[in-house]
Amino acid sequence: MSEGIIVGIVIFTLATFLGFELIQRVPSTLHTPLMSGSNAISGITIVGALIVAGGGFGWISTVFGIGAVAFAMMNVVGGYAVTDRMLRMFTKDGGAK
Amino acid sequence: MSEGIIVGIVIFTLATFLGFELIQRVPSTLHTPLMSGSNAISGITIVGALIVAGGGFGWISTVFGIGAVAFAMMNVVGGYAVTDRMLRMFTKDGGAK
Amino acid sequence: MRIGVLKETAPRERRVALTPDAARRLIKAGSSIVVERGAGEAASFPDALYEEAGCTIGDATAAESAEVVVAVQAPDPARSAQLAQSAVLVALIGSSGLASLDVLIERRITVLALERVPRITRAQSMDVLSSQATVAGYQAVLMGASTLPRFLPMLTTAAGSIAPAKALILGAGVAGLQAIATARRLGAVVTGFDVRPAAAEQVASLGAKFLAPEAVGTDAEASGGYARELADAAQQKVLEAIAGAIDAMDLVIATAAIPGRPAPLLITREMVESMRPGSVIVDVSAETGGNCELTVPGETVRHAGVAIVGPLNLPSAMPQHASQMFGRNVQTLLDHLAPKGELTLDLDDEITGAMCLAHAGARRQERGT
Amino acid sequence: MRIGVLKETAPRERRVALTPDAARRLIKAGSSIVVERGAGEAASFPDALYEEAGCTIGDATAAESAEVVVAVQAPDPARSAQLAQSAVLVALIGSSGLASLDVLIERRITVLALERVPRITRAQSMDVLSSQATVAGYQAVLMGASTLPRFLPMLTTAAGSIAPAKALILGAGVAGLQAIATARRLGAVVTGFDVRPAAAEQVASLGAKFLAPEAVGTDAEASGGYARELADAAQQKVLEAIAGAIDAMDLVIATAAIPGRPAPLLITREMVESMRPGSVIVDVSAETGGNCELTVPGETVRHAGVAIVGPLNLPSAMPQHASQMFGRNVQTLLDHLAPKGELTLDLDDEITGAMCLAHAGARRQERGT
Amino acid sequence: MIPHAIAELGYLVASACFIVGLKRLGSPATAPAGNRLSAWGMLIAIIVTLLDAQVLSWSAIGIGMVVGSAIGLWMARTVQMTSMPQLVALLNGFGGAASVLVAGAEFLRAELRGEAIPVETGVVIQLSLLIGAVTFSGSMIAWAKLQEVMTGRAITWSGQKFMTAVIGLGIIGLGGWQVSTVAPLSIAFYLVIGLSLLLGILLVIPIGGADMPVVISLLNSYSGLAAAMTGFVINNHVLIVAGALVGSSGIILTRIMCKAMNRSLANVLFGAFGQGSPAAAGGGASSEGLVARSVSVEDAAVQLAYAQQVIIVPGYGLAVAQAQHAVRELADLIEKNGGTVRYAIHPVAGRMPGHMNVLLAEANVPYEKLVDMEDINPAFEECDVALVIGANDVVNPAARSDPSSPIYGMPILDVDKARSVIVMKRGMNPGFAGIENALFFHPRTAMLFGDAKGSLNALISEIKTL
Amino acid sequence: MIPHAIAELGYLVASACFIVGLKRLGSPATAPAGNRLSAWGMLIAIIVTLLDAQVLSWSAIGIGMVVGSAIGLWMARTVQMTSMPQLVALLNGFGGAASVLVAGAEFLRAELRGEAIPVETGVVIQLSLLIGAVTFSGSMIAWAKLQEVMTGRAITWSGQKFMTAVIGLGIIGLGGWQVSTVAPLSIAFYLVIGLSLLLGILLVIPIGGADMPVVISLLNSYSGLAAAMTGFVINNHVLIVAGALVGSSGIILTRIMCKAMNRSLANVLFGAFGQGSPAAAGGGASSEGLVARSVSVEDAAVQLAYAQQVIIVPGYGLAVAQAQHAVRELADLIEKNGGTVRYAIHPVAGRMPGHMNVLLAEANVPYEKLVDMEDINPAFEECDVALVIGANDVVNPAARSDPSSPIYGMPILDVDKARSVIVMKRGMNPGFAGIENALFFHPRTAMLFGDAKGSLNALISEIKTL
Ligand SMILES: NC(=O)c1ccc[n+]([C@@H]2O[C@H](COP(=O)([O-])OP(=O)(O)OC[C@H]3O[C@@H](n4cnc5c(N)ncnc54)[C@H](OP(=O)(O)O)[C@@H]3O)[C@@H](O)[C@H]2O)c1
Ligand SMILES: NC(=O)c1ccc[n+]([C@@H]2O[C@H](COP(=O)([O-])OP(=O)(O)OC[C@H]3O[C@@H](n4cnc5c(N)ncnc54)[C@H](OP(=O)(O)O)[C@@H]3O)[C@@H](O)[C@H]2O)c1
Ligand SMILES: NC(=O)c1ccc[n+]([C@@H]2O[C@H](COP(=O)([O-])OP(=O)(O)OC[C@H]3O[C@@H](n4cnc5c(N)ncnc54)[C@H](O)[C@@H]3O)[C@@H](O)[C@H]2O)c1
Ligand SMILES: NC(=O)c1ccc[n+]([C@@H]2O[C@H](COP(=O)([O-])OP(=O)(O)OC[C@H]3O[C@@H](n4cnc5c(N)ncnc54)[C@H](O)[C@@H]3O)[C@@H](O)[C@H]2O)c1
Repeated sequence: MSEGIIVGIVIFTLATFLGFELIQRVPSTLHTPLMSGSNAISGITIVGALIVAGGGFGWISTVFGIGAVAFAMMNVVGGYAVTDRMLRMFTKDGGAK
Repeated sequence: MSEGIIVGIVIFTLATFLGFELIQRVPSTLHTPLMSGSNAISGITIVGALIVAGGGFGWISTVFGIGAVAFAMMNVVGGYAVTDRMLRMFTKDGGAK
Repeated sequence: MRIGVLKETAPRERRVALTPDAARRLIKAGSSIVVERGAGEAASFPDALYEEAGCTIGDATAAESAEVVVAVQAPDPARSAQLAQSAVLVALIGSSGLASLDVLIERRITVLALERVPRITRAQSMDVLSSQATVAGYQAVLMGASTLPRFLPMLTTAAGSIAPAKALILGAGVAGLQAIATARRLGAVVTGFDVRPAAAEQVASLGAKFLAPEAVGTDAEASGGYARELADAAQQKVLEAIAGAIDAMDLVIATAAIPGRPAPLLITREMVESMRPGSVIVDVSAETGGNCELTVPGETVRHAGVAIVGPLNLPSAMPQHASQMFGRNVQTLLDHLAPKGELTLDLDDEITGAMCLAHAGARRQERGT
Repeated sequence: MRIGVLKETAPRERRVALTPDAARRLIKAGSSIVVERGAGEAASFPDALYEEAGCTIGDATAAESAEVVVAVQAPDPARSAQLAQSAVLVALIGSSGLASLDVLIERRITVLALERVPRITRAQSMDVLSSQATVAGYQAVLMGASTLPRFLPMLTTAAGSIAPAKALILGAGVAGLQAIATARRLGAVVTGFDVRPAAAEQVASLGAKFLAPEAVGTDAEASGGYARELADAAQQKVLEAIAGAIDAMDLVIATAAIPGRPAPLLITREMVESMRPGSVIVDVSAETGGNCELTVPGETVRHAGVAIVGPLNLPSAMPQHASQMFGRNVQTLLDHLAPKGELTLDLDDEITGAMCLAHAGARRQERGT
Repeated sequence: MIPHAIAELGYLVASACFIVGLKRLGSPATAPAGNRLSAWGMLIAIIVTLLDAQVLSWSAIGIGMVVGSAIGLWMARTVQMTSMPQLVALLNGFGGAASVLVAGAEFLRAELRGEAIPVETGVVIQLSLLIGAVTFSGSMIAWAKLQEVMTGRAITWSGQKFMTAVIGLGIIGLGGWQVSTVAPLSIAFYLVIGLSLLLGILLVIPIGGADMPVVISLLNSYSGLAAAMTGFVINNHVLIVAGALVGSSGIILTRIMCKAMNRSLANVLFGAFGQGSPAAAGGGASSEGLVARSVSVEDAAVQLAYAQQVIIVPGYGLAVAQAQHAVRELADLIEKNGGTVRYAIHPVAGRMPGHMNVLLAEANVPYEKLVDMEDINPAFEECDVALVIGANDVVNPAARSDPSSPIYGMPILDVDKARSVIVMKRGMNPGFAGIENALFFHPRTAMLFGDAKGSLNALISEIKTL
Repeated sequence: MIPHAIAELGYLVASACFIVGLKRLGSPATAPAGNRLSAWGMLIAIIVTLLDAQVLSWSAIGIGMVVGSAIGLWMARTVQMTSMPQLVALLNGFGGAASVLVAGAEFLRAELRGEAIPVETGVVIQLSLLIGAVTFSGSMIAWAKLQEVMTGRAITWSGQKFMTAVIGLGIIGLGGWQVSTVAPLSIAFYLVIGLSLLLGILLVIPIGGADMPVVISLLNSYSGLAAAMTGFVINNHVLIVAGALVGSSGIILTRIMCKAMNRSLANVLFGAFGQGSPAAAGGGASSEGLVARSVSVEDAAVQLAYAQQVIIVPGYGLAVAQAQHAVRELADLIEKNGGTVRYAIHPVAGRMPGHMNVLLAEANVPYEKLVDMEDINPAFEECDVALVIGANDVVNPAARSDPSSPIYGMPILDVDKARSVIVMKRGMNPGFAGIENALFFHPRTAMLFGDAKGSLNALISEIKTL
């Protein structure tokens, strides 16, 4: 098994534990924003997409790449934007607490 | 900068974040046990010590190694044992809560 | 409809059947009201207030000649004879009122007895028994507390510690519960007693202890939450239960009653003698004979250092609010009788029917059932 | 020491200077006690209880001839003449007692006036003014509440809602504070008033509102937390403050007093007339002239629908506990006078000195300072 | 081109941004900042990538990015608040799709070049295809259900479970095959994608509309895993970190959401099969008729903590539970959180005239907070939460509506007009009048069962932790 | 010899054990299990290492392990509970020493072979030498102070700060020199170690004995860092993970402990210089004469939460604060935690006879819990905490002891006999009698300043979180 994969697994494990700890108790008003916020983060695939699309490994890859970039970008941009919108309206009333 | 170091840094960062999250609020009765418990963990240097001591890279290393192993071992064994003792007595009364 | 408010003539009666406030509401609903001069004086409702409210102040005859005549207690036979033919009389008839009943029937007057308002949630706002019992329960405790040579609350002072007084409330009906609440307010340690099983929870709901008579059985509860008379065996159990507790009590408020029957006997002479000198018994049921063997209605007798107070017409001791509540009851009743300001007697109505003692010259039902 | 307990002769006086309980403690400390026959009757302490406690029951002379004679109120001159030569008399002397003072001096009797116990923390357990004022404050509210034709507490019922009664307590001393506490217990909305700045916090500490007279100034407070008489200007301010609030009140308890002076006038005729019919004023200070212009000591007068009660000797309305506290005060005082059971009069003692009106045939100090 | 080390560190910074950002998203005060921070992280990651990776065809990238951003932004802007959840589902699906495409591209590249695919790479490629595809199709269904493109109700048929199982096995089998035969197999490749898509659909279809939020949160966690797998495929740490973060935190969030809706994750996922769990029933209350909806203490607490106008309706039950002090404490707490609390006192609440007054006076509730029926009734429309504590007859709408009812004609408190109602009772027993109460089955009513005092204390400590 | 991959995974498992174990250590219920888990992790790590690393000289290892384990076990067994903190300090020091030795060995190996040391390796070696050495010497000092081998009081002298700074710079300089000149430099090496040891001493010496626990916790966090650095040196992930965990969680723990002792980390580390912070004063109260010791809400809360016998002494202040309901709530809470609560009512507490009765009755405190002075006074000896709320004169020992006092001879509540006393007041103002109260300066007395109601509510929510 290549060193790379192993390192990957170590990192993956740590990040997973971290993820479990990060979020403890969330008022239900925040459930949706939190969900879409972390969803936006999962748009990190954009990195992969860019590498593939930019790599120019033949047309299929490129086509796939462009698609991937587009999708990922929607996820990223849309995700952050909409989360921000939710939160802004939320801070109006709930912000009191 | 070697790949190894970079990976190390990544891992280090993640573990550090994790450490920050792991412990939230601790009743003061647990402060000492927790301290000595985590202290025992820091005895992980034993791994390094073993490698050095066992490596047979000339006598100095070995001497150092033996010392290292001894020290680390004290830290590990002593640490876990004493923590266990504290906790056992603690569970008697505090366990109620 | 034209309503006449009579000035009470009975001794000790300081209440009035309609307060200016209640009158105002009725007038808004389209009625006209004649108030006998000085009807509200004793309850500190001077005539002026009635006039403000839009009533006309008249003499006795003016009030008597109204279409609907309201009073707290039924007018005596003489007065009853003055009422207009086939008018409607709304008042507490009680046993004292029976004397006038024949006269009233003979004048074809419709007699609505306030004490007969059914005990249903809907009718509670017309239930003068409830409202007046509330006043009675509160007053009884005040009376007891000021007669008692002791403090009710616990007091830790430089001059020694005062233990809280122990109070026992017999009968946890409306009056009884109110007495419990008031006694607790004043800091007494309160125990409640009743034969109705439901009462236990109600007493506890006021934070007081409940003294359970062993195995009186559920048959003690009749319709509408009233109690019925007990079989001798049960009665014996009840007496034992009370005897077992009463000797430790400083203040006893007895409110036990059974509609249409003399009040049950709950406190015997022996019990009184078992109590500490200085203790006080207030027998709210004095009017119906009293729960205590030694009670003399209308007087305070002392026996073996124990004072036994037998108040009559307790609500009149607090005429202003007693009248206010009485008036509100009467007003809601009248609203019920005359939905759109015009009197429409429907004797099949659950409430009106139950209240009606006499109508169109005929006596409608046996009393006390 | 030999202690004699007199039976009170003053009208309306139902208290007794030593209760069986207090007597027991003294006897344990080595004293012997003679109790005049029936001394405790009125306070529901029958002679039997005293005998149980180890006292001997005797006739008047037996009690009078004791070494130390205790009474609630100073014996009248005739009785004073019966006391043994150079005995010690412990009682409330007050203004009424002054009549007997010369006789007592002439008999070289040491007179210790209970009302002169200094207002220091140490002496609080001997302070009958405090203990009796406590009773008075509590009784005053009960009296007011049962005179009032209204409820004190708020009540939401099927017969309409009853607003809580508004009570104003004038003078936030011991009696006043106790009155505030009791009125609040009964559910009234209470406002307290006093000229001593310190009173504001004390009233608030009972959860009541404080009505602050604007700028009376701190000079109103004298030593021992007593108040002193006010300059006219200040007095004017006080009256304005009260006038501004009193018209909304249902119950007023007036306890304002200034030691050795007639009670300050706080309620004028106009104020009374500004109040609603049915309201009640209880003037606890009636004995010293009353805080209300219309007060008639010992009577209940009605003016413009307002009842003004002028009770005398309120503590006697609750003789059992009043005596118990009084007795405890006297007992601690006697323990103080006779540390090891034997009387040792030390007139330089902060407490004894302050109390002593006459000793060895000589009057010791001017009264009322 | 920048030295790879720098790129790695850049990615590390990005990861840190995600971590901190995600944490901040967890509490109202810090959430907006948190979101912005993680957005920065994303930007850094993208820039680093563009500098690091040897980009040959900028055009391709350009097109993709412009199109993607444009559409994304447009959607985010135009969607109205009510349909936020759908949007999240949609975007989530896209994330999954992206993973599939990336993994796919890697696969195809290998195929194109006729390269062999090392076992471990093979495994992770299969995984990211599977998870990505499931996420995609699943999210699409979720979206469709919420958008009411298709029915929101649970769709089930016999043999559904079996079918799902078969497909699952099929995918595993194909995956295994591909991995073992190191050379790329297009059939396997396309079949895996196809079957995974199908699997996603099968997993979400049988779940009722009410549970969609939970499902979406779960799918969100999947999309994180997918990203992480992609990270393994292209051996990139930031993907692994970010992916794993989303994956695990997503699970936690899902659990929290389930708890808030007081149902177990299992019964969300198989709710449609294992019918009739309280909330499931609650979801379909209106359709299935008279079933009272019970609510968890946590949810009730959140509701009260954020409510502006609260009206407390005490009844005999409050007295029985002797909970007067607890209720006052709760009221104080709500007011500390900026809400206003009043008590609606019904004339006949309790068992004696003034029963409630006595109780509340004992707990020192200021008189001015006790409001009579006539005066409070109009206020119910504006009130966020009406908290009915052990009251029953006095809030029974039958008194208004049902002439046959024994209490018909008695004036009652118009609790049912409130925006939401929480009723505290021990069970479904009737009150004094002994009649059923329609209020308890009102869609806006939630029942908090248990002794009033206990429930109140639970609420209090719960609110304090919020 | 096992394949390295397996070893790596073994290490990963170990890391996981540490993570979960550490988390569990955080709450009483799970702590023992947590500790055992992390012990298992350690065992795994050791075994994996022995299997993985090509061990040539088992003997060396054997000796070290046997000796180390034996001593460690012996110490752990024999130490008595009171001197636990010392022991922890000692062990912690050993951990640091080990790091130094390992890093040292690596350095010496390179030197021996005349190999060059790559920059990054150089850096991490320097770091682990520095941190390890500081941990070691610092811990030793801490141990000495607690063991009273040397005075526990803060030792300071002018120019101390300066000296520390110089040494710090020296270390950095030498380190930099070593790193830059790639070839190993023994002088630099030994100097760095020596100076670092000195630095450790200098950092801990000026800190007072009372603050040692905090310092130890900080050093513990250092030893974690040292381990992590060692991990970099020998490029081993489990060391990095475990080390970093301990490092960061140690910091958090330190902060928590500071909070519990309500002082800032800064003022622990430089407390000795910046004298007179409340707790520092508290520490030396007795020596410095009349300084009241103030206590943090957190500490008071813990005290009350675990107390068996609590006596509450209400006074006028309770009335002024109108805190009667809060006090009752607190009492209920304590009883829920299994303690018993009684109220000691002094005859003249408050400003009117029966003042306290009125208040507590209002809050529905059952009468039987109110105990008269004569009856409660003997009980104070057995009571764990006497909670004095706004009382002053009635608990003033002067009444017993000081004939010159105006209240001499008045019977008082013997609060000063209690095992510990917490007094709630707004400030140091006298009471009605206007005299100072020696109770407040009693060694067992802690003052909780602030309005009684506020403090009580703070206590309540604090206890609830425990
Ligand atoms: N006010 C008066 O003067 C008076 C006098 C006599 C009769 N009434 C009648 O009493 C009724 C008063 O209405 P209401 O709404 O106040 O009370 P209610 O209608 O009697 O309902 C009380 C409810 O409280 C619940 N409950 C009982 N104990 C509880 C506990 N420990 N914790 C939580 N819930 C508890 C019961 O349901 P669960 O058992 O399911 O918990 C019950 O349904 C009216 O019908 C009125 O006519 C009034
Ligand atoms: N019981 C009676 O009948 C009566 C009558 C008259 C006088 N007295 C006298 O009153 C005294 C009673 O003794 P005590 O111990 O009850 O009271 P105290 O000696 O008067 O002391 C009360 C203490 O409470 C503190 N305090 C005030 N407000 C507070 C708040 N909001 N929160 C927290 N603390 C507050 C004050 O200190 P801070 O200002 O520093 O907070 C003050 O030192 C005795 O001397 C007694 O003789 C009693
Ligand atoms: N639903 C309504 O509208 C409504 C209105 C008012 C009262 N009520 C209910 O009616 C019931 C009785 O009310 P009430 O006060 O007018 O009754 P009441 O005045 O006729 O009797 C007072 C109490 O005496 C008790 N009693 C009778 N015999 C006794 C005995 N031998 N020993 C001890 N106690 C005895 C009765 O149980 C009753 O509780 C109460 O439960 C009350 O809650 C209902
Ligand atoms: N330390 C002790 O041992 C001790 C014991 C008992 C009482 N005290 C204190 O002594 C003080 C007075 O006690 P008291 O009740 O015997 O006093 P009091 O009976 O002589 O007077 C009653 C109250 O009337 C008030 N008053 C006088 N003139 C007034 C006016 N013009 N307007 C309004 N109010 C007026 C006084 O301020 C006093 O508060 C109180 O503060 C009490 O706390 C102290």
